[in-house]
Amino acid sequence: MADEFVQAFIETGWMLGIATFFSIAVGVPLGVFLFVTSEGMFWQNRIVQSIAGTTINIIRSLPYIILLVLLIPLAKALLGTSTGPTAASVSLVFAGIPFYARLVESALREVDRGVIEAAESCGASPWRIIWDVLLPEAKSGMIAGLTVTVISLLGYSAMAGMIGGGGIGDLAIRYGYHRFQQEVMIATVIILIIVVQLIQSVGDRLSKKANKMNVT
Amino acid sequence: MADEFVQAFIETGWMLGIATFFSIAVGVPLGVFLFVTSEGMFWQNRIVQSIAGTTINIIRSLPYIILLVLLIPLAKALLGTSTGPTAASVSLVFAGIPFYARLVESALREVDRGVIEAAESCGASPWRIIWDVLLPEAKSGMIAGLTVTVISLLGYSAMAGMIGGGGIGDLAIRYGYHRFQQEVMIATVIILIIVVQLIQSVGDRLSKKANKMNVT
Amino acid sequence: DGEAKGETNQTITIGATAGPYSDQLKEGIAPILKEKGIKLNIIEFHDYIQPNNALEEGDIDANLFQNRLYLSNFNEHQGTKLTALFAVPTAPIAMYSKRHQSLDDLEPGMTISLPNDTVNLARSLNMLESYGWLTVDPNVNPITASEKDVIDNPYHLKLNPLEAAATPRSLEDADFAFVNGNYAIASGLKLTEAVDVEQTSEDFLIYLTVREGEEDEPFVQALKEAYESEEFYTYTLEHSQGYVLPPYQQEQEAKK
Amino acid sequence: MIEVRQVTKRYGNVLALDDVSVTIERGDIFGMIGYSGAGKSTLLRCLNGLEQPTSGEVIIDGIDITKVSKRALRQIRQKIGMIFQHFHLIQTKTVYQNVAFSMKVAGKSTAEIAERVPELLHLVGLSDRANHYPAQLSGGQKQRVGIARALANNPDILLCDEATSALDPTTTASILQLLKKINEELDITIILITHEMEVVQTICHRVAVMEDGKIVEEGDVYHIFASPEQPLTKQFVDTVHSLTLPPRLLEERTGDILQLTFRGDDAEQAIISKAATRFAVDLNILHGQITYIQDRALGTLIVELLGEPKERKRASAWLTERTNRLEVLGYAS
Amino acid sequence: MIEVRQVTKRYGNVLALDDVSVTIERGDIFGMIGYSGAGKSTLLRCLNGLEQPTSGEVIIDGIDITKVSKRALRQIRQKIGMIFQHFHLIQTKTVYQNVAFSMKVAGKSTAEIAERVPELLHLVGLSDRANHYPAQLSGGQKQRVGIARALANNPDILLCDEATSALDPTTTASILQLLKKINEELDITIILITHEMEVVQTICHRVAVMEDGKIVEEGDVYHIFASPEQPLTKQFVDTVHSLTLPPRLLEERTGDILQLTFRGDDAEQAIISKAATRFAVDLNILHGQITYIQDRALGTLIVELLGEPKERKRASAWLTERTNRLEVLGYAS
Ligand SMILES: Nc1ncnc2c1ncn2[C@@H]1O[C@H](COP(=O)(O)OP(=O)(O)OP(=O)(O)O)[C@@H](O)[C@H]1O
Ligand SMILES: Nc1ncnc2c1ncn2[C@@H]1O[C@H](COP(=O)(O)OP(=O)(O)OP(=O)(O)O)[C@@H](O)[C@H]1O
Ligand SMILES: [Mg+2]
Ligand SMILES: [Mg+2]
Repeated sequence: MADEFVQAFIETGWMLGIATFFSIAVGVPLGVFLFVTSEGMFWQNRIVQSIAGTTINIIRSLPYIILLVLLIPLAKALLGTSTGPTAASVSLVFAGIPFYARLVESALREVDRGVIEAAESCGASPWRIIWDVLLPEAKSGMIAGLTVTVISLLGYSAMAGMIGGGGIGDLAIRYGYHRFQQEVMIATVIILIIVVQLIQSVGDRLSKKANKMNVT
Repeated sequence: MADEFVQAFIETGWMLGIATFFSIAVGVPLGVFLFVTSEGMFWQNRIVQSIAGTTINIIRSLPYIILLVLLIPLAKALLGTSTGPTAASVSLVFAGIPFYARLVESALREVDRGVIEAAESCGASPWRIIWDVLLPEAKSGMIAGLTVTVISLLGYSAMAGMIGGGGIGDLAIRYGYHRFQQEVMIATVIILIIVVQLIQSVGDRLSKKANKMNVT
Repeated sequence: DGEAKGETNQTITIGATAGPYSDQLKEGIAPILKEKGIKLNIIEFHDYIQPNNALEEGDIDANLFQNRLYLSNFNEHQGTKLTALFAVPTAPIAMYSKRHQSLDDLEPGMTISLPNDTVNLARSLNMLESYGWLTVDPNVNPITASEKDVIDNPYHLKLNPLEAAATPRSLEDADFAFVNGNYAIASGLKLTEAVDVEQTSEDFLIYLTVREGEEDEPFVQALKEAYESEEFYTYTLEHSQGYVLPPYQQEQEAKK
Repeated sequence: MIEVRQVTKRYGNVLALDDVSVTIERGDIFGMIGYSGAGKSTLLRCLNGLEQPTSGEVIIDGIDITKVSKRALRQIRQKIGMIFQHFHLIQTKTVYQNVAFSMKVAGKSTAEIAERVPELLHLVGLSDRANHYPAQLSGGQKQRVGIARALANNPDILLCDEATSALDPTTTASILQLLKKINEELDITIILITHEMEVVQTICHRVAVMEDGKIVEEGDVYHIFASPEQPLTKQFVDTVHSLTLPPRLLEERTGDILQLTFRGDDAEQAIISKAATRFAVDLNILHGQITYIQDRALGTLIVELLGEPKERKRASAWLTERTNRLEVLGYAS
Repeated sequence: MIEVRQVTKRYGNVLALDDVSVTIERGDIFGMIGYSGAGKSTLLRCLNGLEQPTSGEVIIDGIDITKVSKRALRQIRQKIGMIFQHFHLIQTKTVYQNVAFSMKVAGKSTAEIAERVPELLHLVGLSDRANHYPAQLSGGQKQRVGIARALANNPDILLCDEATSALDPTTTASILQLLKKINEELDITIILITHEMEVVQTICHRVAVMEDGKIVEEGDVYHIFASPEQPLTKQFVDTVHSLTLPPRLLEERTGDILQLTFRGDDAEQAIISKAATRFAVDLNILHGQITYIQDRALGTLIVELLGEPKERKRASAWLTERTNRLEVLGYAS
């Protein structure tokens, strides 16, 4: 059983790692895009904005189980296999990106307009403003959002068992739920709690560090 | 079949309604609590804060399916039944509260310290500051967070079918997925998309209205 | 698809649902194959569709979770070409109750939990119909019948389809609950305490399934030999009490 | 009475307040001036407990507010109004609601609030903006909301952190007038940080000069303006009494250049004209300034003394006797 | 050259700018004064396109910036520095990085940045704060970072929205000196909103007075100070040349009270002493102020004229001829 825990742990780490990576790599640009095309911002564009928003909403509207199933062909096409943790991470990626993009968007909304204007008044290009003003200023909120995202993805990853994804959550479901083995359930839940505590406290620390409003 | 859609729609509405209600009713105070007991705030208390934070993390660390199962006894105790949409909403409530509490907490972190200080300098009591400063100032961010929460809960509610919760997502899974009725799948997905679009646009509008930084 | 199968037949990848069938593979079959130098790689699914898709796609070599009726229905709808090879020891579905001792306790308005997956829901409805408690539309495929297809419910029974693993958990709540054998055993219910046990027909036995055309592959033979072995029979007697035995094991039983 | 005793405040390795002690009497208008970064805001924030000193005591009416319970501190704060350097208005409340907020805090009834808020807004000239949000206001308008808010509860003590720095001169004058009035009529103690020496001159009774976290000079305003001791104080006073002659003038002049400083009643004497009649000299006023601080004149004149050397000398001596200070900036060439 | 042509800006039902036209020449230091809420910040923000006018044109060096492409506008903005009323520093960047940011925007190399930023920080007296974050700075320190940032790219035009309002008099003076210097040496056009008339007086060449979204008076600073036409302008000028005598003085006086205004070279004449020698009168200077605006003297004196009625009359007449303006505030009782 210890072996299985180790393996499950590795599988979870793998799935979360991939999903987190893409959530950041795609979710951040998408969130920025949603923000900078919104009303009053430099790339204001109602049509493009609502297309992006709607696409996100469409993906967001699919319950994770359905998303998992719908994306099997994609996983197959991309990876050559439709089962296993890597295949499961395809759907986690798709769940994570729009979720995180929305949180990035809200974090950006909290950036002081005056600071953006100050950058504009220097003649800064939109890219420069995004890179040097929006992202740093929203970083603290974005990290807090990432914490929420990763923990949610951890929860979703438990369902990856539907397509043989494995992982800690799956272990809990297979043994604790399907086999009524309370001890496994408890053990996995304890592991999950520790992992979540870890994610949360690392997230809190980084978020606080990124916030320069209350430095001393 | 139309009947079933109507019923599923009502079930979803019912589950989401209950879950949203409690997410706000408990999640907001909890988020506020997390914030005001954090470092530098008026009820700063490291121990109490970390107990609350850990409790939230524990609930957050349970994958929704496990939460659903674990809470069956509670549903039974509270409602006298462990199946059906109302019973399913018990776990949605438990999923929604800590999720939303975290988002409320991040929204509160964006409130300008200076404004809180100004209220403190008037001699305002913590309650007064919470009620008249923190909540209004963070309202816009909190609404954006609620939008994310409700859409996530909608996704979770699809799994409520596990304990006979019903709802649109369950319809999609049972008929569209298990019984290969593509039309049902498509129809439910379209309904879900519309519902999500609606939630998002109402959320966006309210959030924007609550933000008085860019009024004209 | 040769890769998954393993060119040297050293590894067999097999998909199974979490529970008795993956357990019997892991604990009963894998050790036997290991002696022959074959590694059995078990992937656990908790779903009834993905294992077939994975098999069709070549991600796995075989799967073990379904009966023949379900498979033919699946092949028909999904256009897959999968074939059922041989049955394995199968846990029968049964009706349990914490409140009632016999079928005679029937009263109008009682609630009954049933597994919500296609096959087991149909099986449960089938049993209810056999008690004369309700009537299912004769025009629907008996293998995909759902609670919506009940055309006559004279006792106004409340049918409550739940996720299969949730049915034993609903016993506190419902008057009767249909519980799949595997979940009954896992959750500590005894088949002998059931109000009624399904007279499992051959159609409802769980079959080892492979892709069409691979019936004679060496790995299939290896699996078949393992299942038919004496060792596995002993395992079955020890670990799978109350299971419905497949024909080859019934022979072994007869021999004893 | 406010007594600050040996207060020190440290931020990391920045010593914002360095052993500051100062006493402010009830009914005083107390000015605080000093370089940017000297610690003025920090000291002010210690006075209502927004900043907890690293060490030292802040005693208000006999109570050390660094030690009292939070509840007691809140009670005390309700009687201390504060105007912030950066306004700190509640963004999601209208002008009206922002002002009403501090009254609600003090437990005022809705009726009272409905009566007083329009009055306050009228006082600061924002009656027509009652329903605007802070984001819709100009800088000065925001500051005036802050002023109205601070005055709402008729505080005993008013802390002003550059309360008029965003206001035009006319509005500033009227706000100062208002402060002076409430100080006189209601005996409110006002502590006022400012960068404008005119503000100090116009309404302060006493003034403290801060530098590097320390109070380097403190005293009666007239005294500080008339005889600043510290170089920093001199600098600041000079900014209002700056009598730098354009170099061109000094070059072109043919007579002696004298700088005369008058204090108090000297200023009201006809010294210039008397000197002109008494001696055979002409006195040409090149530059000068006479101001009244707390109703007492304080003046500086730069005059050119024209005439025969002998007469000039006599006049000079005569003037030296009769003025507070006479400095020769240049002799006739 | 900057030309604002019939610019109107409307926020909802607030008319922030009402058909404003004004021309600012290259190399000018142009002051803008006016009540709080008059529209000064809005007008300034129109000059670099931060605010899009509801109607009208803003032409900078021949280009109407309300019409150009975003890219072109960015190019133009790199040559326009702006100091904000509320600083608007990037909270997550240090002082150094905030200043470096605007140089990076203009495509300056790292080496150039590493050389110039410390130079700029030294100029504004913040060398020791290079690695502090804005939240660690006092109000005036933040403002100085804003100033350094605006100057970083050697702009052609510098827009200052109350750039010195949070600064102490000494720092203000040194910043003004700095502005004057860069204006003279580099021919930078500076547009400057201020509430401090001394600032206008010290460095501006021209000044515009705004009221209710309109420019009500505009002209050469000396001219505006010497002969303000609009009541608002008079008010503002009076705040620096305010010669209100304490009532006590007026009551106690026995002679005529005259207010004399000198302009230009009058001020340099020995009028007071000449009058005293020429007529049998004594002239007692009660109040007065002489300032030099753009090296020309502008003075006001309130004198008490003592002597026989007849002599007083003659002296009065003589003085009237020789001064710019003579006003009798009170006759001998
Ligand atoms: N976003 C807005 N919505 C509504 N009104 C606004 C907005 N921004 C500015 N105003 C109004 O426009 C007018 C001009 O504002 P502006 O900021 O230009 O004034 P100002 O002359 O700079 O004043 P101050 O000296 O107080 O800074 C003010 O009456 C202000 O209330
Ligand atoms: N949170 C902080 N962390 C580090 N240093 C700080 C912090 N707050 C203030 N300081 C420093 O403390 C000193 C005093 O600041 P304070 O705000 O009291 O100055 P001030 O006299 O009000 O200046 P100003 O006139 O510019 O407003 C400054 O040098 C400032 O940089
Ligand atoms: Mg300060
Ligand atoms: Mg302004």
